Amino acid sequence: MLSRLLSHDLPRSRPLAVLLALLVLGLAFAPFLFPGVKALNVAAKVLIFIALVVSFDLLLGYTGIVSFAHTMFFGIGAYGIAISATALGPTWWALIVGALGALLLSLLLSLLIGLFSLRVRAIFFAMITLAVASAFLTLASQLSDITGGEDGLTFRLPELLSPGFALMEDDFQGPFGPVALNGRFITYYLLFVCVTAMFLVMLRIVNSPFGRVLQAIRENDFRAEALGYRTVVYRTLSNVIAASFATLAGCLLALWLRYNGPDTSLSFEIMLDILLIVVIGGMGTLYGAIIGSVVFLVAQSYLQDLLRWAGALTEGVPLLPALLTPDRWLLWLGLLFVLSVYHFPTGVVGKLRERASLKGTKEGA
Amino acid sequence: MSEPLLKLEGVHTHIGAYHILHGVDLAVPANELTMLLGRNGAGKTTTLRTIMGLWKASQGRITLAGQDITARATPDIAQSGVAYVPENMGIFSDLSVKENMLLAARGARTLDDVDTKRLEWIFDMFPAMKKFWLHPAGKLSGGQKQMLAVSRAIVEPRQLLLIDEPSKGLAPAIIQNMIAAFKALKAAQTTILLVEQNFNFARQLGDHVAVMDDGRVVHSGAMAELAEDTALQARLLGLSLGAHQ
Amino acid sequence: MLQTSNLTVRFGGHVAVNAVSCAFEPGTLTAIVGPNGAGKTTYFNLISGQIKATAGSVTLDGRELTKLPAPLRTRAGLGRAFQLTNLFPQLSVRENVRMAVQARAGAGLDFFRVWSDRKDLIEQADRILETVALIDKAEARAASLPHGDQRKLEVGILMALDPKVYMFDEPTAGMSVDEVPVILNLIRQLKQDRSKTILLVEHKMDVVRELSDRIIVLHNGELVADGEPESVIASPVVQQAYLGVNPEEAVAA
Amino acid sequence: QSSKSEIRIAHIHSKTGPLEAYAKQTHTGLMMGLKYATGGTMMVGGKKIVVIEKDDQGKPDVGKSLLAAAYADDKADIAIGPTASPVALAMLPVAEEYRKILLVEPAVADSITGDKWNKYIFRTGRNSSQDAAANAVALDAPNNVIGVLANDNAFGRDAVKASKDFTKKAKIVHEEYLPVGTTDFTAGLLRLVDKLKDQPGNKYISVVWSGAPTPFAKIAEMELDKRYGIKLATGGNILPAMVAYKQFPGMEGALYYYFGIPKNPINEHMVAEHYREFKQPPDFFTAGGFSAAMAVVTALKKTNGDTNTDKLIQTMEGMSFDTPKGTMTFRKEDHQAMQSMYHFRIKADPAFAWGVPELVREIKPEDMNIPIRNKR
Amino acid sequence: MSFLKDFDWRPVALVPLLAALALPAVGSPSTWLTLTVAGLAMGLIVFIIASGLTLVFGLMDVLNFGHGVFIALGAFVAVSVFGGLNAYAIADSFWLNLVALVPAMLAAMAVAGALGLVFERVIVRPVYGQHLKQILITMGGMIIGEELIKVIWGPGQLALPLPETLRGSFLIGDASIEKYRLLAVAVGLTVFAAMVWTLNRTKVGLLIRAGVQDREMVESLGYRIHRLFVGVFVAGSALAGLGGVMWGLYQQTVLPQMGAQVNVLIFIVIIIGGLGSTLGALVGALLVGLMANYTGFLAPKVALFSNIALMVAILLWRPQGVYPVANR
Ligand SMILES: Nc1ncnc2c1ncn2[C@@H]1O[C@H](COP(=O)(O)OP(=O)(O)OP(=O)(O)O)[C@@H](O)[C@H]1O
Ligand SMILES: Nc1ncnc2c1ncn2[C@@H]1O[C@H](COP(=O)(O)OP(=O)(O)OP(=O)(O)O)[C@@H](O)[C@H]1O
Ligand SMILES: [Mg+2]
Ligand SMILES: [Mg+2]
Repeated sequence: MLSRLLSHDLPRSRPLAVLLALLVLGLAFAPFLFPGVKALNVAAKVLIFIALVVSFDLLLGYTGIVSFAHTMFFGIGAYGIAISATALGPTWWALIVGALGALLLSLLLSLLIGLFSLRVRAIFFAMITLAVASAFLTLASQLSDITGGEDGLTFRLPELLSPGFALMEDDFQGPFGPVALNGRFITYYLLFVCVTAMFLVMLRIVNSPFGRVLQAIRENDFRAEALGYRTVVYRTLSNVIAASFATLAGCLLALWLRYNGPDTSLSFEIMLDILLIVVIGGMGTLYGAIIGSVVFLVAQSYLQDLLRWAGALTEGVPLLPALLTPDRWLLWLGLLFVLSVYHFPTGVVGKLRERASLKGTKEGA
Repeated sequence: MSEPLLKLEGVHTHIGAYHILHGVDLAVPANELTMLLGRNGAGKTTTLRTIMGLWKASQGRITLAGQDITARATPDIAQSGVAYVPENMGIFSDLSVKENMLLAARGARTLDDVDTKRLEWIFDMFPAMKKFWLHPAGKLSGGQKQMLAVSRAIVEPRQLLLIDEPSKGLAPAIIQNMIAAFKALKAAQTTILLVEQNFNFARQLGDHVAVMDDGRVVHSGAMAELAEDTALQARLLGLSLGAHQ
Repeated sequence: MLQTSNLTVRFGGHVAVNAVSCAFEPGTLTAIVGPNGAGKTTYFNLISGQIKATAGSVTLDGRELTKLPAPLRTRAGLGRAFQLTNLFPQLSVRENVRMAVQARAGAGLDFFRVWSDRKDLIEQADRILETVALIDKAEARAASLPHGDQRKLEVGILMALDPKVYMFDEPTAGMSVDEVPVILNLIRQLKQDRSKTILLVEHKMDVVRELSDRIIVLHNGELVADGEPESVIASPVVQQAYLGVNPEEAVAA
Repeated sequence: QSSKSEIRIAHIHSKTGPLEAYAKQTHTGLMMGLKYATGGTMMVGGKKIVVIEKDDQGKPDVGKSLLAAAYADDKADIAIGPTASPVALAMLPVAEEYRKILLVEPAVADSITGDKWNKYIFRTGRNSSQDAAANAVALDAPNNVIGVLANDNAFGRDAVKASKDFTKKAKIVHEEYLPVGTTDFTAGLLRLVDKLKDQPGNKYISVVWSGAPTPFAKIAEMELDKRYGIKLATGGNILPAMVAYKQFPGMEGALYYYFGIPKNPINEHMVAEHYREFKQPPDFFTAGGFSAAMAVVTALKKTNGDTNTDKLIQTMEGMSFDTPKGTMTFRKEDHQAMQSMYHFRIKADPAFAWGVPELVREIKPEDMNIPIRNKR
Repeated sequence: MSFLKDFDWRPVALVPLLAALALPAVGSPSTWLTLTVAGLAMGLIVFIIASGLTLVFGLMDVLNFGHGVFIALGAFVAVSVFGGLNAYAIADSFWLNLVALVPAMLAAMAVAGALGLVFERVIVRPVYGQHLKQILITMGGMIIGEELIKVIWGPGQLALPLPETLRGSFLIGDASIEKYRLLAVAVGLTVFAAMVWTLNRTKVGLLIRAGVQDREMVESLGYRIHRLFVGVFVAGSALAGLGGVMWGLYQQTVLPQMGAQVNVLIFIVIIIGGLGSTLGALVGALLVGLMANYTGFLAPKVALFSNIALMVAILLWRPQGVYPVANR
């Protein structure tokens, strides 16, 4: 049953399975396990990034397309909700209209980009998407009448999802502290359900015959053509599916933040974060998205705290405090980039699976 | 038999987790042509790559003209006078035929520095090289690429040629040219180690022969001997000559 | 029946295939010979759609294919094995063949079933691996196969497509002598199934002589001879331009 | 809820990111100010002041979450910050949700105390209107013809809109908006020159620019003054940015703060302390941070350390407090601190790397008619 | 000469063509001249900062997203050198100014080159041939580099004023030509000539292209491809350092983020140029420079998108850039 749900694409490594189970349970009960606004924010962001990274992995890991325009679709989703909630007010209708509108726009753009990708070669495609993404970012900050420009849009959500809404009068007394059962709590679980569904659907897609063709195209598109697969169609479809998922992830982001601006959903930094998460987790594995998102976002969110602590420890040592201040957290994040590419060439998932298969062959022998 | 120019003693090679060569012993006499035969997967290509330093021998010793080259880097080995024609030909497909040749002529800064007689000789043997001189090498036909790969190895004199299946994909007439060329090279004091599937081709050329199976040399001796002994052929190569020329 | 009429392609100033008109009957094996660079592979490329013709047309059973892109021609029944091995290098041997089986079954656009639920496709792939003697290596990565096995896999993929027209481009090049018969037997079996049209580019004259019903000769992109194997091989153009034999010697042989 | 023995102040600012240098100044100023205001004890009404520093990285979404976390997790009583206007705008509703005070410093956008304002928002920093009004005072003369060059973003457009409101006598003939990050100003300047060069009167290019690269160097290279008699006019800036001013001796404008200008004991103290600690003068944003500290401590002293929000709001509305820039007053209607600005003229002094602004006249709050833009 | 006969003039002709088309649109000839000269000079500065990347990205096929850090580093080194040689920089003699300028350039190139060496060893070496990892790891390197610059020189902007005699403009009628831009033209053309000579007159260019396709084969031919790659990377970084000096002087301020700011711009330039072609990069840079100035004058809103529009248009015309070098 579970195996069916996971499309028979199991973790294939005991430690990996345990790790994944822990993370999923952790996310499922995050409001109770880690009370506090910051912790919940991190957990919600992890969820959103799982959805986003999974969609990108379809493109990168499975189809072998390097695109820098993925945040564009993420941004379209977020702006979709933001703009329609601003224009139509805090109603459910506004959310639906916003999400559908965003999906439609993403569909058109991804079709265009997908078709364009056939004209030019891989690196050129990557660079074009980089340029298009930066143009889109500029456009979003220029159209300030619609998008709020650089200031972005702050908006309200339907009563049920807004922080003011209380499910119960008093806080729920969890084992780790009080948990406010308010609109944020409900929004978190809305996110959790959506992301779980998106993940499972994506898992099914990559394990379908279609997903297999994508992998073949990644390996040798010329050969795939000669077998009778129209790579145009497959690449474009892959682009479209990835874009729609990213758009949905963007919608979720907007629901969670109740704010959206160009830097929040469109910046190149986010694109890099996605790339790094894919690599940390393991390209072309989907499960990597879960591990990568948790590792990266927790690191990103708590690195400054860690450094504050480390800086205090090394006080008096020459030079170190200059490097260990929270102000230089990016230095360490950069180091994380370098080291994770070094040490996890196949990502955490790949590494654990390799180990499992080595053990398997040894036991077999 | 003269002192071998190249000698492999108990060479083992691993590729990743796989153990491919299991103690190869091979002697390649100077100024003669040694054929390396064996069925698919026997380890011929791996042997050549190990000599070239492209895989590292995990055990054993390789000597070239008395010098130990087992641990040397590929460019060093090449610079001591070894040319290599890989199985997949290693054509630089973005570069023109001319540029491919220019790179192979290590001593030359421009093509004016290349011995024109030698070039003419190559053009005679492989007219297509001349015809497509300025074309991107990637656009050549399969056989023409093979010709280019061999041409590169002989554009300058070398003491040792390692050639992996040069005849595949070549038309019979060109094979004849190549046979003549190898004979000429031999006469010009070049030692050749040639991997071949085409036994007919091998028989016309080889002075010596070594047969590999499963990562070892299972037979070595004079070519003439093997060419005569059909039973041995059948045993070593699975060759029933009736089916072939 | 596969037919090319006036098929021509020009690369810059160079005419690689020049107005070749030829028809190939089902149930026959036609060998295509010619010197290196004669245009044999290019001719295949034109038929299977890897490159676009400058002029002329390709028809299969009366259906015009000239304007179709390669994948659609494959679906129309043209199958192709490549001269320079062309596989999915990081996929397993079985997956390489299964991709072809899946293509033939038209299951590529199935999003919501899990691939391994299509047991029939996997079984079919395994049957083909058996026929090309690669079943032992089904799990190996294609890139780690020795050259000869890669050639076999190339042929296996073509078999899996089960097309109306089989185009082999030097299937035995680089294959060891004892393995060659495996491939030749396969081709013979195909011939026995009288419905298949087989085209074979091959430089080994013994193979050509043994298998072919008919030989056509390309030279500088032109069709210069066409006919019974023995008579074509004996013709001076083949003897001189291709085999490089002096006429006197040929008489002596 | 605030009977604890601590007063927790969250300072949320762009410690990292492009505005890092500004944010650092603010924080230095804030800490110096708190120390000064509490006489070095960091205690008010028997309670210890604890500053929690948070880094919004210049990102509105981050700032928003941090503010919520500061109020909820860290139990901050008051928050100060942020550096950038977009971040501030995203934060405003959070203060309202948590019913806690957000003291905005130094984000400038008018809408913070304008249409996006809520009653929990106070601002010690100057707003765009104040900048514009002050500069208008310096530039608004009957015979002046002005072309404006501004950032093509909310900051620039806001500022130009405000300055148009305040320019009554001079004529603004052209507005040129260029994107932040413009690398070649030639084209934009040529457009301005085209519009200005044949105008009668004193011609000015008035620049409202934040971020690097800046257009000042290009204006100097093109020798517009020599060729067309077009002069540059612009407001103050941080010291490294005023290096370019050295090429424009005699240039006039209005600024928010320069360490040599205000004459009062607090400023003297701050300048001396800053020199002592950092071997250099305090800058633009240091003064801002200091003022914010003064505002908070003054209010807390009045409530005797009570951090009850309603009480604080009541206290702060209309409250006057001393700062390095003299006395400021939170206007009751929109909680904007009314403050002096300084009309300056640049002198090239070889002793300083930057162009030194010399005081022409202090522009008192009452000299500027700053409109109330919120919809209270 | 067959070279001239075979040479593809069309992309080069685009530059004068664009300038000619702009004349009627701009109207005033003096404005047009000012814009054109500014655009060409800007193009050459962009070419200098992009030239290193043509080597690294175009020829070596290393997707170096960290190239910008060498640019920033070069600029900051120049600030320090200028600080030390301030007396010469503010002297009223061109030659004395050069005494400050030349060491600043050399020091910037040396420091950037040295960092390039480290960068190649530690960051790039493990990921040759793997584009995705190159992007990430070089991006990581760039972040680290940028932060280290902040540690050393502080997080804020620093002024890098022009040497005295390079300030101001030459006036030709109503048109003005900034003096500094003329210097940029001279330096740019020198860099261009040096690169063309090295890449076309020696085997270096061929070897790099061959090495990218098949390292093993190049080594089998007897070349130490590794040393070559290191050398080229160092050269590319040094050029970026030089570019940083030029760019910093042009802006007269330097910022730790200045490298990241120009990243997309230089990518666009070498993409237009055709990845690895020096001439292509020059053409690309000139087109970008001119386009930015003309659209900036004619329609500032459009200027925001002019680079990207230019790139897309060029790629529709030639999907592999104006002078494709490699089949990538
Ligand atoms: N990269 C690799 N990874 C794993 N195994 C490999 C790799 N390359 C070769 N092998 C294995 O090494 C063995 C020897 O291969 P090799 O290529 O040397 O054979 P060969 O004698 O040259 O065969 P052929 O005649 O087909 O070219 C084979 O079993 C092959 O599967
Ligand atoms: N894409 C192309 N561009 C330019 N020339 C090409 C292209 N493809 C093939 N050619 C040229 O066309 C000619 C025919 O090539 P083709 O590959 O068809 O030869 P072939 O008969 O298959 O030879 P071989 O027996 O060597 O495989 C060759 O001279 C080749 O250089
Ligand atoms: Mg081999
Ligand atoms: Mg061929």
